[in-house]
Amino acid sequence: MYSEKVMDHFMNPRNVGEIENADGVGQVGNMKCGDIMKVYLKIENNIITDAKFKTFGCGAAVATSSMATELIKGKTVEEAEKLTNKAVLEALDGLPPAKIHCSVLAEEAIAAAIKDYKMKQGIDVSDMQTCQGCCGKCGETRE
Amino acid sequence: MYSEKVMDHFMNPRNVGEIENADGVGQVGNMKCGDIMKVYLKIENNIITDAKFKTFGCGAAVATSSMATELIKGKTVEEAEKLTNKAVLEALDGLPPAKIHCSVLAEEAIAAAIKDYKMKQGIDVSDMQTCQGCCGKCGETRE
Amino acid sequence: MDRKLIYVDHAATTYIKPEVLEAMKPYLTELYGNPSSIYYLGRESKKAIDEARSQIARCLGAQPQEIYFTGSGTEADNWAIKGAAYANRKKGRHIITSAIEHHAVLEPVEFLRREGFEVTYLPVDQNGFVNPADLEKAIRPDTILVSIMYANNEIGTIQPIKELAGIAKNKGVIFHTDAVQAMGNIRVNVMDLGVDLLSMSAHKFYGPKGVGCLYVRKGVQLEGFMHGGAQERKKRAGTENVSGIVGMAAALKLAYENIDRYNEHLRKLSSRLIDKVFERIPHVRLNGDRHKRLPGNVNFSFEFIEGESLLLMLDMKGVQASSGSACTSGSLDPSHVLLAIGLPHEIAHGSLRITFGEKNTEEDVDYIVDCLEEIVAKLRQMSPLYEDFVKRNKG
Amino acid sequence: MDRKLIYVDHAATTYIKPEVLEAMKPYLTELYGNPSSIYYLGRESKKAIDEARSQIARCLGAQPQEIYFTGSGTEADNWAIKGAAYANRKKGRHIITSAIEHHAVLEPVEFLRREGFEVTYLPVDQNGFVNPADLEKAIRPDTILVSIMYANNEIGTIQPIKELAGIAKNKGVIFHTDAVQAMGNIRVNVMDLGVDLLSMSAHKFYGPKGVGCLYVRKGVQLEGFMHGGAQERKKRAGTENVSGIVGMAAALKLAYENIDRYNEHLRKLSSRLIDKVFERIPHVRLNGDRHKRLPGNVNFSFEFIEGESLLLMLDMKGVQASSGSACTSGSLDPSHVLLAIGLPHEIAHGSLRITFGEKNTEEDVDYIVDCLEEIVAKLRQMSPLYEDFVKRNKG
Ligand SMILES: Cc1ncc(COP(=O)(O)O)c(C=O)c1O
Ligand SMILES: Cc1ncc(COP(=O)(O)O)c(C=O)c1O
Repeated sequence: MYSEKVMDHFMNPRNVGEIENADGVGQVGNMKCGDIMKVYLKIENNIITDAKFKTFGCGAAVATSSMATELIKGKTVEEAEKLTNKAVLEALDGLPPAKIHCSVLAEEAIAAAIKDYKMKQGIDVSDMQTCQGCCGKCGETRE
Repeated sequence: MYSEKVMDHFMNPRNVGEIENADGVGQVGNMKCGDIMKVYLKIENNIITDAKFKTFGCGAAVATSSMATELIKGKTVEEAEKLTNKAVLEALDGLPPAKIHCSVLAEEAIAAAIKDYKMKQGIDVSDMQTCQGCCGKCGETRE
Repeated sequence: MDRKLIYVDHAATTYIKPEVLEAMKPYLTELYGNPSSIYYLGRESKKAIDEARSQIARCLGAQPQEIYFTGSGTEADNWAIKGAAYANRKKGRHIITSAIEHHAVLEPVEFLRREGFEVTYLPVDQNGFVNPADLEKAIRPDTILVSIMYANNEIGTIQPIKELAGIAKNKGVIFHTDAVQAMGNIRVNVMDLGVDLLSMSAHKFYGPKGVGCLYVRKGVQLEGFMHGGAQERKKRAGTENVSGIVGMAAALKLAYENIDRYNEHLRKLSSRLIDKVFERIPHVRLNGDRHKRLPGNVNFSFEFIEGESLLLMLDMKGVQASSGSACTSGSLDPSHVLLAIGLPHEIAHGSLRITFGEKNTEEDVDYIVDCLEEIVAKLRQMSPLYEDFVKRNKG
Repeated sequence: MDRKLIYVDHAATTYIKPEVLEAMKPYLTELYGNPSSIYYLGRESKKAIDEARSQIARCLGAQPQEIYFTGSGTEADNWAIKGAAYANRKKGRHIITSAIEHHAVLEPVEFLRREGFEVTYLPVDQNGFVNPADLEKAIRPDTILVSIMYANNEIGTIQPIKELAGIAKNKGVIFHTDAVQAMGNIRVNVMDLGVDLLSMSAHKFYGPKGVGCLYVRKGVQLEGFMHGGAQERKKRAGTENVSGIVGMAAALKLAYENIDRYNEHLRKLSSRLIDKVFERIPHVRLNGDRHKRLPGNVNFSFEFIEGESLLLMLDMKGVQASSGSACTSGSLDPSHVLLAIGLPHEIAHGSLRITFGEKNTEEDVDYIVDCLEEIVAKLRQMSPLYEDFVKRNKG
């Protein structure tokens, strides 16, 4: 069902945990969907120096959380904003069709954390969207 | 499917053949039914001294022809007239439900041959019925 | 593979018992005749399915002519429901079922609803029981069919089928029960129960996959479902799966012979698991009734964690178990059964179904408990819901 | 049993080839997981059916997503016909089929007729061929489905499916073909044929009984038939018969690999039988086309004798063959196929179908001819029809 990469990131997830006094925190998903992802970012000089997550969700949700936080560490905020679910998917050697929405979730959790960071910095975020609906739904239309 | 008795009478049918100058000949069944039975009787002093048959039909049709002719040999005409399909069935240790009609056929072929004999003797046969329809049909209602 | 394997998903499927496979073998090899053929090889196959039919009838307390072979439990359910509905639609178009049926019942019912039938779904209480009074009230003059499962596949709840069937009978309504999960665990007797139609599936009681059976009480009107050749007294077409049918009969016979011992074995394992889990893991609930449930069924909800993750981690430790959530089917919804017994979404998502079988041992139970303790802790450490919970309780 | 057995009824069913059974074995024993389960044992089963699906798709020239597993050829036919009719009934309610279809097609069509659909039965010529011009003429604006079998099970006639499917395609009508008899004898390629739906049944090509397959061209609208769980991409519910599916794929692969050699073998036997019978037995006719027929199919009518008697006597000599008449099914009617090609009743009743297989030899043929010569003579001696014929010819 899952690739070896997914299973590795699921069984040995990188970056699990919280960051005390994080510069940005984002949470997406809801209980009806069955997936909730929370991302904590430490950002210094516009560089993401640390990223951690907590996830309630299936194997794919955990693995994408792990991979997505790995991918943005050391990146600039702008680079992290450009992270797409496609990049996460590729880094994980793919996901089963029914699980694509999980990679969207990771993308959105990071976007939400960056939005939170920018708000704290007093940057205008009115043009940034964050997902509120059920993640599977956007996953289906996006992919 | 068939009892041993049936198979014996089918594989080694008794009384196959014709009787030259028979005293009574009867044929029942038709091609639509898939069974035709013809019975020849030799009758002396009201006793059936010989009976032969020819049958086009399934294993049960052949076996009932064989058994029925066996059962009437040596009997009086009146006794032979009383031969029922039930007696033939019992003598054969039964038949599958779909084949019951074959035993009716034998009963009717003998009745037809006796009717023929009586007619030749100038006896009134107006109260004797012979089957003209499809044999399965009467078989179903009789049994 | 040399990995440790502890199979505790017997409600999903069972292996074929060696004796059962042995009984099937001649019909997978030299006795391959088509039962409709009149020659020797055909008659041997015919004899085999006739004997299987009598065997199953004896187990169920039925007549052989009331036993019809199908290609699965799902087919038996489809046939029972659509067949009864179509054959009786002149009398009415109202069907009653329960909220916690298997999809093999719910989907045919939903198909009929789309075709213009009306459906009442009886609710269940927090342990999954249908209330007979609800059935009594739901039956209308135009009700033609009631279908209520014998035992639930997720939470193991055993319904009062005799009482429910009696209510339907009193009102002259056909009663079907999906006994797919009950069979092999409960000594089902159709005369005693008073049901009109009953479905089973061989692979749930150590028989082969791809063969089932529908009991049809004499006199019950049923439209055909599988139309075609004259097999099964013209009621169910298709060349018979001879080896499968023989296997099903052999498996059912074994099951009935050993049912008391088997029940005791399963009950011991289930109790041990329930007791140890409650002792060692906090924030867990048992779904379904503590007692009136299938002896080998245990269904837990672990708060704050999600079912698939739990299953995957159990799998990595060799434990083959199932979740109440339909995660694998691509659906995002949690089990309709858990929602029907009133679980909130976050708890319904974290369920685990363990169903024991013949070969499981107390050591298996202890190993599973060890695994669960470790995995549940690990997943909770990862869970934002648990984080919130801890923070709330601190604050 | 120590009796001599010559099996020449491969159109009724075949034995399972040893290589096929070998491929099935793991899934009858240790790899028993339910393919819907996400753990190791479930994934192994899932992998097995996915591989089987790809294998069958490769053989047929189809995409794996176009292959759906069923519980029999009959189920594939029922699904194709009822599924296409229900999904497209808004467009119209007219269905076209042929007079010589198998009951697995005729009966679902008859069911639909009772449900308010209209049916046109295309006639066939004296060799059993549908005339494409008849199809062309029969298609109406409200025609939604054409179902014409690839090869006939009684007389082996092979229809011009590509041409017939092309006609349906031109008019935008779904085309189904029952390829149950063709499969394994003909290298079927769905792309080349241009059919939308195609049925097969494993036990006709040395696979197991109780498993079939429906090819559904991408985009074809089909209502579900087996409603329930989410198996087969939610299109066909029921726990998969894993060992059966694996066996079907293995059998089909073997069949495709050996098809030319197999055809040659069968053709040689058939020709030998036909030639010798015509040489040695008078008043016999070959039903169906001499050339455009299944390579292993021979269907004779012996005048003046009845089929079941012939079969029984052949059986006593160990020859396992079949009759065109539906004698065993309890029906008194002779085969609808033989009547459709214009045989009078008395000739239709006397038919014999011999269908050769892999293991048959020229010695088998010679033995059969010897038996036939003896038995036909014996039965004619017993036949009142033959008596009449002889007397007529004398007179
Ligand atoms: C209660 C219940 N009904 C019906 C079925 C369907 O049985 P099958 O998948 O064998 O068709 C199952 C199992 O899958 C079940 O648990
Ligand atoms: C042409 C044809 N179609 C359909 C079927 C039905 O297949 P099954 O009996 O395997 O369901 C058969 C054989 O019985 C057949 O010969």
